[in-house]
Amino acid sequence: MFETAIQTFTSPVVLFFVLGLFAAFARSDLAIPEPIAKAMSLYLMAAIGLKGGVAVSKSGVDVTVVSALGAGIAAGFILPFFAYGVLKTFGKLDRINSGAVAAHYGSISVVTFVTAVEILTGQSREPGGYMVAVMAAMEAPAILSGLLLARGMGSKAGTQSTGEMLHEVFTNSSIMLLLGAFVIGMVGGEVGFAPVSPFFEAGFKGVLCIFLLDMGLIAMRRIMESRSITWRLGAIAIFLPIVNGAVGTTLGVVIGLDAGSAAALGVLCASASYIAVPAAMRLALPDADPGIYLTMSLSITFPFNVLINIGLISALAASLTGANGAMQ
Amino acid sequence: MFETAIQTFTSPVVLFFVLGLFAAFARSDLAIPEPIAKAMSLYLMAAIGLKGGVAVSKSGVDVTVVSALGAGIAAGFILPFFAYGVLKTFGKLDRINSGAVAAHYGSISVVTFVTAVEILTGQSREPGGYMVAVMAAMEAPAILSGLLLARGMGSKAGTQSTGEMLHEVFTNSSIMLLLGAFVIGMVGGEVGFAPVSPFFEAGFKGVLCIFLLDMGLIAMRRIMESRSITWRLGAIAIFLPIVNGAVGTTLGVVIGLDAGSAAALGVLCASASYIAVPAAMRLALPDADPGIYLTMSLSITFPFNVLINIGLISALAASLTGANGAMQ
Amino acid sequence: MFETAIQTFTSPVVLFFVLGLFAAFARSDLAIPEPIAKAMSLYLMAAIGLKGGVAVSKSGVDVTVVSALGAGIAAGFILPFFAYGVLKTFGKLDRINSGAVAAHYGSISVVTFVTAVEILTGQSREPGGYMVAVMAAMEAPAILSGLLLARGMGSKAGTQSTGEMLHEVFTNSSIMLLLGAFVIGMVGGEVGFAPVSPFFEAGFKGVLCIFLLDMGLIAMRRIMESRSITWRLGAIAIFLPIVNGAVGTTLGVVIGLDAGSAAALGVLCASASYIAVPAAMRLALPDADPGIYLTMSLSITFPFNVLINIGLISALAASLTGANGAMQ
Amino acid sequence: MIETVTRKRIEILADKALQRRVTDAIDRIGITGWTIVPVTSGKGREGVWREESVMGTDKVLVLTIAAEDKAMALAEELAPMLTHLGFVLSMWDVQVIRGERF
Amino acid sequence: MIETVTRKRIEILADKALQRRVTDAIDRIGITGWTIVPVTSGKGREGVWREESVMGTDKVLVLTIAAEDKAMALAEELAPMLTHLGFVLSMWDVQVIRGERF
Amino acid sequence: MIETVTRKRIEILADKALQRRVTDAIDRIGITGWTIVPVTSGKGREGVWREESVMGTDKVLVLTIAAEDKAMALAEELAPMLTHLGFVLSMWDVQVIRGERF
Ligand SMILES: Nc1ncnc2c1ncn2[C@@H]1O[C@H](COP(=O)(O)O)[C@@H](O)[C@H]1O
Ligand SMILES: Nc1ncnc2c1ncn2[C@@H]1O[C@H](COP(=O)(O)O)[C@@H](O)[C@H]1O
Ligand SMILES: Nc1ncnc2c1ncn2[C@@H]1O[C@H](COP(=O)(O)O)[C@@H](O)[C@H]1O
Ligand code: NA
Ligand code: NA
Ligand code: NA
Repeated sequence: MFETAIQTFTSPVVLFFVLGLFAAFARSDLAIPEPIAKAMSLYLMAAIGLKGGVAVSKSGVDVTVVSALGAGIAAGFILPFFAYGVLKTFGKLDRINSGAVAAHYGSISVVTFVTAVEILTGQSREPGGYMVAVMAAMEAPAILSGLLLARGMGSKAGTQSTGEMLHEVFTNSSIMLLLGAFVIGMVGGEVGFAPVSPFFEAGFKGVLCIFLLDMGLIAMRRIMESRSITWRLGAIAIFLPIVNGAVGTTLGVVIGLDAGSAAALGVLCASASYIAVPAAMRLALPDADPGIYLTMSLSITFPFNVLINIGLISALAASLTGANGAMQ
Repeated sequence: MFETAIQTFTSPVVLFFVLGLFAAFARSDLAIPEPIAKAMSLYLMAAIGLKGGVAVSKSGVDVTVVSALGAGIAAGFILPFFAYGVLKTFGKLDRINSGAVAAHYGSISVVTFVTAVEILTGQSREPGGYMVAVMAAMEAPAILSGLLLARGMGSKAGTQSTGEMLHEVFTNSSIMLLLGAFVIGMVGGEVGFAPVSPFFEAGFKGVLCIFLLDMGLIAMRRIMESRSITWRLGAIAIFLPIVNGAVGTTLGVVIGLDAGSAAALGVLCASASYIAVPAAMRLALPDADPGIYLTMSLSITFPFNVLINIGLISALAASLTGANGAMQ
Repeated sequence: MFETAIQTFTSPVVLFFVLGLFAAFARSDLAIPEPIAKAMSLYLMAAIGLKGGVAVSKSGVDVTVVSALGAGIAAGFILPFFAYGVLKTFGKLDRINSGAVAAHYGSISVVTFVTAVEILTGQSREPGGYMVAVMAAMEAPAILSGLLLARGMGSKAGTQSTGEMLHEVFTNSSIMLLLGAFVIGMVGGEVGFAPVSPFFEAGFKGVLCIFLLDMGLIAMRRIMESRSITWRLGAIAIFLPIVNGAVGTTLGVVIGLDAGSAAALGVLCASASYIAVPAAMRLALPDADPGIYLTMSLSITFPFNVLINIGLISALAASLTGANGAMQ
Repeated sequence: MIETVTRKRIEILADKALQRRVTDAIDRIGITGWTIVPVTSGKGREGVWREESVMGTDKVLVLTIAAEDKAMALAEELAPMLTHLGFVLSMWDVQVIRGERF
Repeated sequence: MIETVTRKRIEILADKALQRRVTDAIDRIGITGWTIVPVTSGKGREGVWREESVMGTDKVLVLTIAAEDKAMALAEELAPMLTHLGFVLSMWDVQVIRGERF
Repeated sequence: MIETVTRKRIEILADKALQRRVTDAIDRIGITGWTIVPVTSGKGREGVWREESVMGTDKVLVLTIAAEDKAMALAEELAPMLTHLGFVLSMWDVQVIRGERF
């Protein structure tokens, strides 16, 4: 545990995130230009998609992969119902906002996943390459559950048809790019990937540093200006990742994943989307308050996951699989 | 032929282009931020210029280089006259638009050239480094021919003087950067290039992937919204690259270029500009309709060249030079 | 001297700067998109900070480092007083503008420093890694001296309190990022740096090329449109870097630095800020004219330093330390 | 002297994600065109927002010029969204040249 | 027909570095909100400027809608800065829907 | 109370490549300044356009404030371009402070 924490806090990726939090807290005017932030998020999607596709083209699709995919998709559909209950009762949110927030927590955060892969790899527990496919498969289901919950049975006039909604979910820019790059990686394989690997692989961690710097800035600024976050919602934004992370990790171990991959599944369940799902919600649930769902997922859950929860999940996965602690 | 097609369609560069076409067709909101797209085009110009300059600094300037330059420049001046005739008669365009479109087809597309170099290199037919110089030399002549054709003999009052026009052509940002980087590459040579090669060389193909993703998005969106393209113009946008490509390749073989370089000359003749020439036309022929020239060159000719015509030209060059098919 | 000049003018970094100057002079429309220019400046700050931090984590802090830091900070505080005198008397500027300009010349230009390191390394006189720490330490002191000079004793109502001012200086985005990355480099050390080095180290010189291209464009456009620069101010913008450079180099030799590090200290003293200090001045001295301070530092002093003065300073350092000429 | 006619200029601040709802309304009413002006941040009753394209919090200003009757029809059409989605609409009289175009 | 009320629309061109001085003044006077529109270059008595974010020469357009009395109070408050710091202010009457909001 | 004077505010939507034709006209007529506001997309009789800086399809909004006579002279000067090059011009009265500046 302690070594893990040390490792987490000497990783430049995490340190740049902390620098971002600090700079915003100190009211520095440091800011990454908007188009650069957007481009970095597209780059990270394309790179992770490619990498996952190449990995699957090498490993092929076996029973482990299929069961991991099944577990991920099931979790994506089911976890929002639990989250919705907690948000509506303990969190005192209305139906629409509860559904919107639940969708975020059921879906996944690509950057949290990527950071976890960094950290797990540093602990010699690199997750299987197919976990990227699991991640991609987990983006959308929670959006559907969340919308179902938010809209209830009798969906109002003026809202979108289910067809429109599905169209928007699957043409969402980050999902499109992640899946597209995944397919390109699978088609091109390692040979096709080689010439583009200096760009997509060698540069990856550096871009991640700067992206996390920006996320740190935005997360801290957002919480400092937030008006909509009660202590109840703050508590839920810590509670859900702990519970979902434990559930996901256990599920991973039960279906027979190795410690690294089970931890990755745990991190996927624990993470809350702040790129793909907010974009979908702006369209599908424009009445939901971004001041709630973005602040919870980006400003509270994301830092909690990066700084603390990934370490906890990794330790849990290790103890459940009987692997000894970090850095064996 | 068949192997070539397979190779083309497993190259990540081409696959990202196809992803762009597909995403736009599916009405995804995927988009590369404007400043990033512009920066990538500048990067590609600088990188290709540098590379060409370094290549010429190594190889020196011999008879082959001079005759390739001569052939390219001559083609740049002459091809627009042929294109103009076709556009005016079969295409039913007026004088101004015919001249503007003719300038695009006489000039070259840097990205088509670069993609062709990728594909040809994959077929063990890497074109000579001096072909970059030929490309640079072919950017401007067609602009002059096109303007001459568009303006006819009695140029109207209020239009620019020839001096202004030449100034605008040669200070055009892409021409300036391409030529400037070429000179820097020649002056610095391989020794000067070494320290910047990780940036300009290792990253090149990855940037090209993302740039082509964007071009795919823009090309498809443009044609889906186009109002000015008749079937006649569509046919011309396929016909011209076939004819010009065959002419250019044959010309290359006649003046004694190797198969790869002859194919590269063919691709240069076949390609239609969509960066430098449109910029020049906005200034010099503001009455011409970008809805015609951009849609033809970017949305029809460019995909046709990348997906099909480069393969055809390569096969033609191989058969004309007596080299056997792909991948000997 | 002559070889040094040759070397300077075959470095791609310098050649891209010259290309920028030339393109702007030829009234080309070449321009780097704003968000890209800003991102490159942030990248350069982060990269140089990281590198410096890693260097200090390796070398540790010894007497040389401490005395170099002391000398740099002292120079930063004192040089503005000399500059202020020259600007007020010979330059005929008012108090506010004299103070503002003096702050720029007392502080440092990161890009000039980085270019000097490139050139010095090419002459086998690489400065010590701790000089980055000296550079970081020299950013702020001159701002304080300059404000003191500009505001005189009786600071007017409506201006900021000293507390606000210090806050703004230390939360200034470039100072924050440079220092933050420095700390991250020190904490992470070489092991932490390794995974991000392809991004921050391999890409560095290429980014520097494009950034200098942009600075060349901006510097030349600015001077061509300038209305506020008299011949007196132009002369001062050449005179100050010569004097400050000589003073700094001598100081470096006196406190026992090697030739490269002494030259680096000279370059720091000679260089004038055009990123951090202008940003601070817009806030702290909004009445000062950016048309004066930016044109002097960016359009005159910066090209003079890059193209000529770095060579002079390097030669001075060599002769003072008894090292023979370039490229021993 | 050149002849000018009076038209209404309408500017609507809307979420970028919902921009199409506004422009579709403009098209539906038969106004000839619209232009999008970027905006980068703002403050209202619901606090501060900033353009954060990664998270999709961006807004835009949709500007359109139309004859008075169409302008009023547009305002009528958009009114529910104004209250509902936090859009801001303002309009005023402007002089234009070539009034037949608008 | 939908009801509109008349408000003042005020636009202030200011240095980005000093944007907060303007928005703080808006907040102080009790106007409900403001929106920032980017600008990229311009020319005035002091010559040409261009957005150069590296050097911090950027400007912005601050736009705010308010009742007449608050608008005049804002103009009064900003007047010294206009002369002093080269800001440009213009204002005019606009019709808005849901006037209670402004 | 602070004194304001009435001036014309003119906004011209033009191709970025041809921006200089507009600003040169402004300078020629002796108006003291102008400011460029970016725009990102639009729709008119000739269909949709989008800012695509690689291909140079960008447009800009040129805004300038001037006394009525100069404003009319500018409109007169630009009228041919409006028809010819598809520019859009609108103008209206605004109140400004420090009217001697415009
Ligand atoms: N009085 C105002 N003047 C200008 N812009 C406003 C005003 N009120 C609101 N806005 C803009 O509209 C957005 C949404 O407003 P609100 O729904 O009140 O939070 C704000 O963030 C501002 O960008
Ligand atoms: N008459 C005008 N119309 C529009 N913008 C102006 C005008 N005068 C000045 N500006 C803007 O205000 C800035 C500062 O003006 P100045 O202080 O006169 O240099 C200029 O660079 C322009 O962007
Ligand atoms: N009625 C309008 N309101 C606002 N902008 C317009 C209007 N009509 C045209 N425009 C703008 O002017 C551009 C050129 O118009 P057009 O020449 O009609 O295609 C359009 O793409 C829009 O950006
Ligand atoms: Na989750
Ligand atoms: Na061609
Ligand atoms: Na200095």
